[in-house]
Amino acid sequence: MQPLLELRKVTKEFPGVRALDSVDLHVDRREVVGLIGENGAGKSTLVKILAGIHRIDSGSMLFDGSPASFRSPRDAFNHGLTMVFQEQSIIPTLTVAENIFLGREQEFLRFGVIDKRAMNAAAEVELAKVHLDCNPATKCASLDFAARQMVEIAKALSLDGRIDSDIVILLDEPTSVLERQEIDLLFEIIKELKAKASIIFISHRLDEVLQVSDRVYVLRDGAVVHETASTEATITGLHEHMVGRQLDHEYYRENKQRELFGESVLSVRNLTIEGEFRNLSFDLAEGQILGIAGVVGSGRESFARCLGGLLPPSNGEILVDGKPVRLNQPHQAVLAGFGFVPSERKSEGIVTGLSVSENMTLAAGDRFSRFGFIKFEQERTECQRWIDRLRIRTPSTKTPMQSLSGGNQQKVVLSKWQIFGSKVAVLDHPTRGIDVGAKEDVYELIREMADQGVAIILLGDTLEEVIGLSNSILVLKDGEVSAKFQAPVGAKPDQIELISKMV
Amino acid sequence: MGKLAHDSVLLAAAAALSSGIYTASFADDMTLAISMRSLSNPYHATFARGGEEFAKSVGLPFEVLVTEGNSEKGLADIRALIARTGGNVCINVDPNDSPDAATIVEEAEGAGAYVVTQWNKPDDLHPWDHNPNYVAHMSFSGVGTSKEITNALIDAMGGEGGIVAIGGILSNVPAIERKLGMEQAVADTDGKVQILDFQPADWNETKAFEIMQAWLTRYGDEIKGVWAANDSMGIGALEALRQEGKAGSVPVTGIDGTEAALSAIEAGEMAGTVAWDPMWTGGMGLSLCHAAATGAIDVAAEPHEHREFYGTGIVVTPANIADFRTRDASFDYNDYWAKSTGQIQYQ
Amino acid sequence: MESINWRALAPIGVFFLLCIVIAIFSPNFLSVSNAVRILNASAIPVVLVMGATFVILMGSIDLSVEGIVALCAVVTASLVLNDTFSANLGFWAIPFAVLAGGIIGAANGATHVFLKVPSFMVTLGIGFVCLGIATAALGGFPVRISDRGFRALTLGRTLGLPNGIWLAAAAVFVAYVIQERTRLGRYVYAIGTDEITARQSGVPVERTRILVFVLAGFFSGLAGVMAAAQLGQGHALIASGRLFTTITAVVVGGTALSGGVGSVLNSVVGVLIVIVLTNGMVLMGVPPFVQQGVQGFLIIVAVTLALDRRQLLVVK
Amino acid sequence: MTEKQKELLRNLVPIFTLLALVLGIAAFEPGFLKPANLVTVTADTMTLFLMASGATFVIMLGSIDLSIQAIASMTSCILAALLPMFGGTALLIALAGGATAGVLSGLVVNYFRIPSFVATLAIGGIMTSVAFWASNERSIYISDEDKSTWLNWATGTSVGIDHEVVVGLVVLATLSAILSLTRFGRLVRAVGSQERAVVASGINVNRIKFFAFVISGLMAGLAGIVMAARLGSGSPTLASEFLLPAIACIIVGGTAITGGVGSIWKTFVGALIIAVVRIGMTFVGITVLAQQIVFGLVLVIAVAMTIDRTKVSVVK
Repeated sequence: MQPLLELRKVTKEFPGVRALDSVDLHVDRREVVGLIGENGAGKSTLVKILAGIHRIDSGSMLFDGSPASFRSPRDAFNHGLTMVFQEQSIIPTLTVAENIFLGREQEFLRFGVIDKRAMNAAAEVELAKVHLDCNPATKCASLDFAARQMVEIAKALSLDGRIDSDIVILLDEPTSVLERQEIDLLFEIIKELKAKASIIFISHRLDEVLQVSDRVYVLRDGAVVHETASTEATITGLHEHMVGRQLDHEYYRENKQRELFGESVLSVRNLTIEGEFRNLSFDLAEGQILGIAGVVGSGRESFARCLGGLLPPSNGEILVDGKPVRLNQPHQAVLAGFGFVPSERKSEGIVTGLSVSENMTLAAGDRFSRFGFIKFEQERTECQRWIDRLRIRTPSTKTPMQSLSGGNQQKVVLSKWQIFGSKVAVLDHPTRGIDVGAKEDVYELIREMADQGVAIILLGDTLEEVIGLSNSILVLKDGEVSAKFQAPVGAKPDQIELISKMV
Repeated sequence: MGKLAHDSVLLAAAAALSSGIYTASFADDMTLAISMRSLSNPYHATFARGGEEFAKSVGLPFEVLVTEGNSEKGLADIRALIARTGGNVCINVDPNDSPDAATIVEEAEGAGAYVVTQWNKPDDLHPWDHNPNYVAHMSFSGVGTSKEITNALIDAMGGEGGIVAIGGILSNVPAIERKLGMEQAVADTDGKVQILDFQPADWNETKAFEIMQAWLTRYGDEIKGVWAANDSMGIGALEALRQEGKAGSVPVTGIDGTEAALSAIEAGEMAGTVAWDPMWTGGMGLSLCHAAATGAIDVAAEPHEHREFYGTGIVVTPANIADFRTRDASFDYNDYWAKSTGQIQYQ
Repeated sequence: MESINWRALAPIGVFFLLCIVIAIFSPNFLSVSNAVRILNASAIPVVLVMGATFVILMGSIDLSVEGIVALCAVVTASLVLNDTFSANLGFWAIPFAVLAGGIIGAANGATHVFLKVPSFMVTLGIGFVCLGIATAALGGFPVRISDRGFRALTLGRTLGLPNGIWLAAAAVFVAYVIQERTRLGRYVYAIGTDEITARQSGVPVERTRILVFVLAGFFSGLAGVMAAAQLGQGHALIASGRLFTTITAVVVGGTALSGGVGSVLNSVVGVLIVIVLTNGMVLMGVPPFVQQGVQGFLIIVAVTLALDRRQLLVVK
Repeated sequence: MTEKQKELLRNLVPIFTLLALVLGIAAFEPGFLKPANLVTVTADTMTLFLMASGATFVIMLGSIDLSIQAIASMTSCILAALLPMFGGTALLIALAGGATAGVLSGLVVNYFRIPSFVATLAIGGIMTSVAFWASNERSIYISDEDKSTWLNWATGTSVGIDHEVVVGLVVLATLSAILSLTRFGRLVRAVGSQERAVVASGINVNRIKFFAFVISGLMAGLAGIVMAARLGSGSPTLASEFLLPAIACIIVGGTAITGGVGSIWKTFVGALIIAVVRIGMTFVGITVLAQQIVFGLVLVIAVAMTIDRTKVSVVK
């Protein structure tokens, strides 16, 4: 049978880089194809070619048997290729229905005026496909992150039934912001969709890729290095194909986990933010890693932001080195010794207009300046040292931040607090949206920080990550601590235990 | 490089555009110029036309400079003109603000250019202290004429009642003088006429319109007359009255003698205005300047009343508007002081 | 049903508060005739903010307001019976003037989009050009309208209210329908909130941007017609001072200059606040030389109370 | 061509634009190139540059300062009023007045979280009232004696160079050093490009903004003093019509109005471009009726050439 979508010897070059090198790839009708690869492997270039943002230099693309070249995401959409982007593409100031049909209001126009009732009714149909129960007239700003992601998916699915040809749905990292339950729901939806559409599924989470895909492609350095049926693949095998080498040591570096800690650094007593979480109390010692588990809405994000000084507490006490500190402003938190790595890296983690070194010394600027004047040479040396140590891939310290990959950006953010010398690192999803190789570097760095005596609070991207990295785990449910687990090497709690306390 | 090519196209476009409106200058002729606030008001537009007429009569190149209300721009333009002509220039200036006159005179003296100033100058700056380059200063008695027009307003009101007064920009010299004249005239009525309120509308029609509206709310029928420091504001107030169907029943006066005000007087909606003679100030200012520069007169030998003098401001009312319309406004460029009404007095 | 967002009503609260304060000092303020006067004075600014709101919702700005209004007022005055030119189109002058506004708006939009120049500079430059043309076309003299019938456009009354108010109301209605019920309106919010995402979703960003400037041009053109009818003439300075009033009104109404947040209805309230403030200044007898200071102070208070700043992560 | 060279070339575009304009004018009128004339033109530009220099910091934050014109007028009044009484101390008082206005803007923006556009517009109104009060509502002359004793540093001439130019260059050097060599300057840039990330890094962003407004107020104050010295008087309307040209020259120089990208020397070049166009039109003899039109068009064309679009993803 003729594949629905086929790429033949597709090559794409950018100045100095061959982003895609003679890629062959096909997607059959009603098939789920997994696509994995490290950042920089060419996934995003491939996605952009499919979306019509980039043109191919050589090779060809066939859709439904005939040559195709999309001019824009819109054009791709009209041909039957729809996608859910990694970066959310929901406009918060518009309603759910308006977002779903953004750019395609034509069918609801009556004498040039939008028939809102018809549009909302049509939106209800799409929302039902993703099992999202919300009023289509609600502004998206009032939805939580996961619900927005569902709206995003509903938007992509709205193509179904609106054109004659078969459709391809491209899901680019759809799960990175979702919690377990929602991921399960999404997989259910994918199964339902398979009856009428083909799906390309891109994810960093190899287990998920194996779970939903029929076939998997592995990209490395712009080329397809491996293609396999999911039933014949293993996570470790795929992983090795992705990084191009054997995994020589354990993923979460449990062999480096500390079991003995230093002095107590942080004491939290009855910390409360009205409507978010209540009466949180715990102690944390130098070198200890405390994982926080909980579903979205459990209060763990607000808790992390509270320690970052971004959400003032309404009640309770925080002591650092036995002294009470106030956390009403981020700069107070920083002075008190907290280093906050936010989950929204692009908007809160890095300053895109600044260079790598300027980002690294952003918090510790006082150390690199005298009477307000920057000591450029000292700054450069110190930053270069960190770049080497953390294997940050950048041409120089002066490179603009936005030209680094996500993983390298995250390393810069972590080094910012290392350079500043924070006593407590608050890591809110530190590995969100970064690839496997970079993840390992981040884990390595977290272990190093612990070794140096930094106390760490970790909100993991996955439960597995939290369990693997932490010394102890606090489970939050509806704003309160529902359980505490110790997690020493060899006696880690299992996921089922944690989940039972989370929901 | 694409970017540069793109830029050069833009530049070429700019050049093509500017060449169309380039006015050639004559190499050795003396240049005559007028400098003033802007061309977008009738008073100054006529002032410039007066200058142009004179330039035509002597066949010399003529230029207009505008300050756009910005003293620094005005000065920079005058400097540029003096630099370009090498000082071979006569300028009839209405300075943006009085202190500017001192700097302008200084520039002219340095380069040997000749200057006549209008309206605004510091009280202690005198042409006779800067012979021969500072030829003369021409003005109108702000206080005196304002008093006259206020009296016309009071007459139209029947000699008593409350008036509201709209002023120009608070710190502006003519605005201050006109307000003073109005207050003196009101004081002379021994309380029969009261100033209900004074508000500055910055010479702006729309502002005057809005202020007048608020006054109608605040004072209603107490308002027996409206005094405005210029015609634009007077027209703005008149339109606010018209909105309420009161145009014509409440007398309004302005100052400047614009066509709009004159027509309103003819229509019985305004009680008066003061007509300056910008054709004369524009033309005669340059003529005097030109005479000094060519040696037709020796300014140093002229008496003070020929160096600082008032022109004639005609108070136009419904009674004399017909005569005013038919008057002979022509004048002889060589009869320099025919329309002078005496040496400028300082308070 | 969605619950009512009380915070969004704050500008109205500020407006009433202001009215009460002024009424305490000056009881005349609350008369029907003054209400009509305030509405009448608001008519032109309201028409102007209709266009400006769309531009600002998009995150751009339009500084050519004064230029377009002046030029369109001159066009209007020149096309009806007047003292300078021999045209006599009567009410047919209106479509020409509004069209002229639209064309200048198109020039704004096209320059902004195709040369990728920030709207701030494009509209500033084009504004100068418009004022220049208005001055040059007339050599500095006003064109005075002698067509009595035409002036009824703002001087006449319908159902007891001046026609200018009805015109402004019609403009608000049209703007509101555009904002809520047309693709253009929805795209404006999408672009103002997140242009890159909007583009990916297939929103024709360039076309929308140009159309919004054209729309703003139409409204400015209409305001020019109204200004000419109200003052009975057209000249280059007829709109001076309108620009900052317009933008202040939009912001006081609660529309964010960063784009995406706000509404044309908010801007109507913003205009009323600004006009009542000017009106109240005179009614309360505030000494002239401190008026600008008091006005500045009150605007800070009004915006502090009226702006829903929780929606704004950063304030620029 | 490497990225670095391209970057350098992009940075030099404003200078090329300036040179092209100067040569273009010289082609019509060679006298323009006389050194004495060039010095005069530069001196005439300095007050504009001084006004714009401080505001560059604010614009780099992504904010805007609309109070600079009112501040400059106010300090001219304070200076002229106090010079006879306090002598040189009046200079310091006037400068302090400018800085105070900046302090107020900073406080209002930070603590009431009002967009700078409205906040500074309002503060500007308050400063105008202060100017009226300080000047007793009229122009105040500065005596020649006071001028030569206390203001020679601003208006005198040494070895053929007008002191305005020297003042301008000192300010250029100082502010450039602050912007590119200090932590504060770097943070201004950071806040302009990604404020939320700077906040999350524990930087007291309010303090950065505060000082940017203070610098802006201070430089506007200095501009007012130099203006007063040049014109020999202080007046509440002394700096009228300076605001938009000042902001225009920041942007013409290539600083992004959205913040994050820019520098002081670019503003310097931008000011020269604006001045050269304005004075050049008089020099070349473009009729005054066309000047405004040409100015508007050249403004748009100049910005189309000078702005660096590579660093800004969305042009608003």
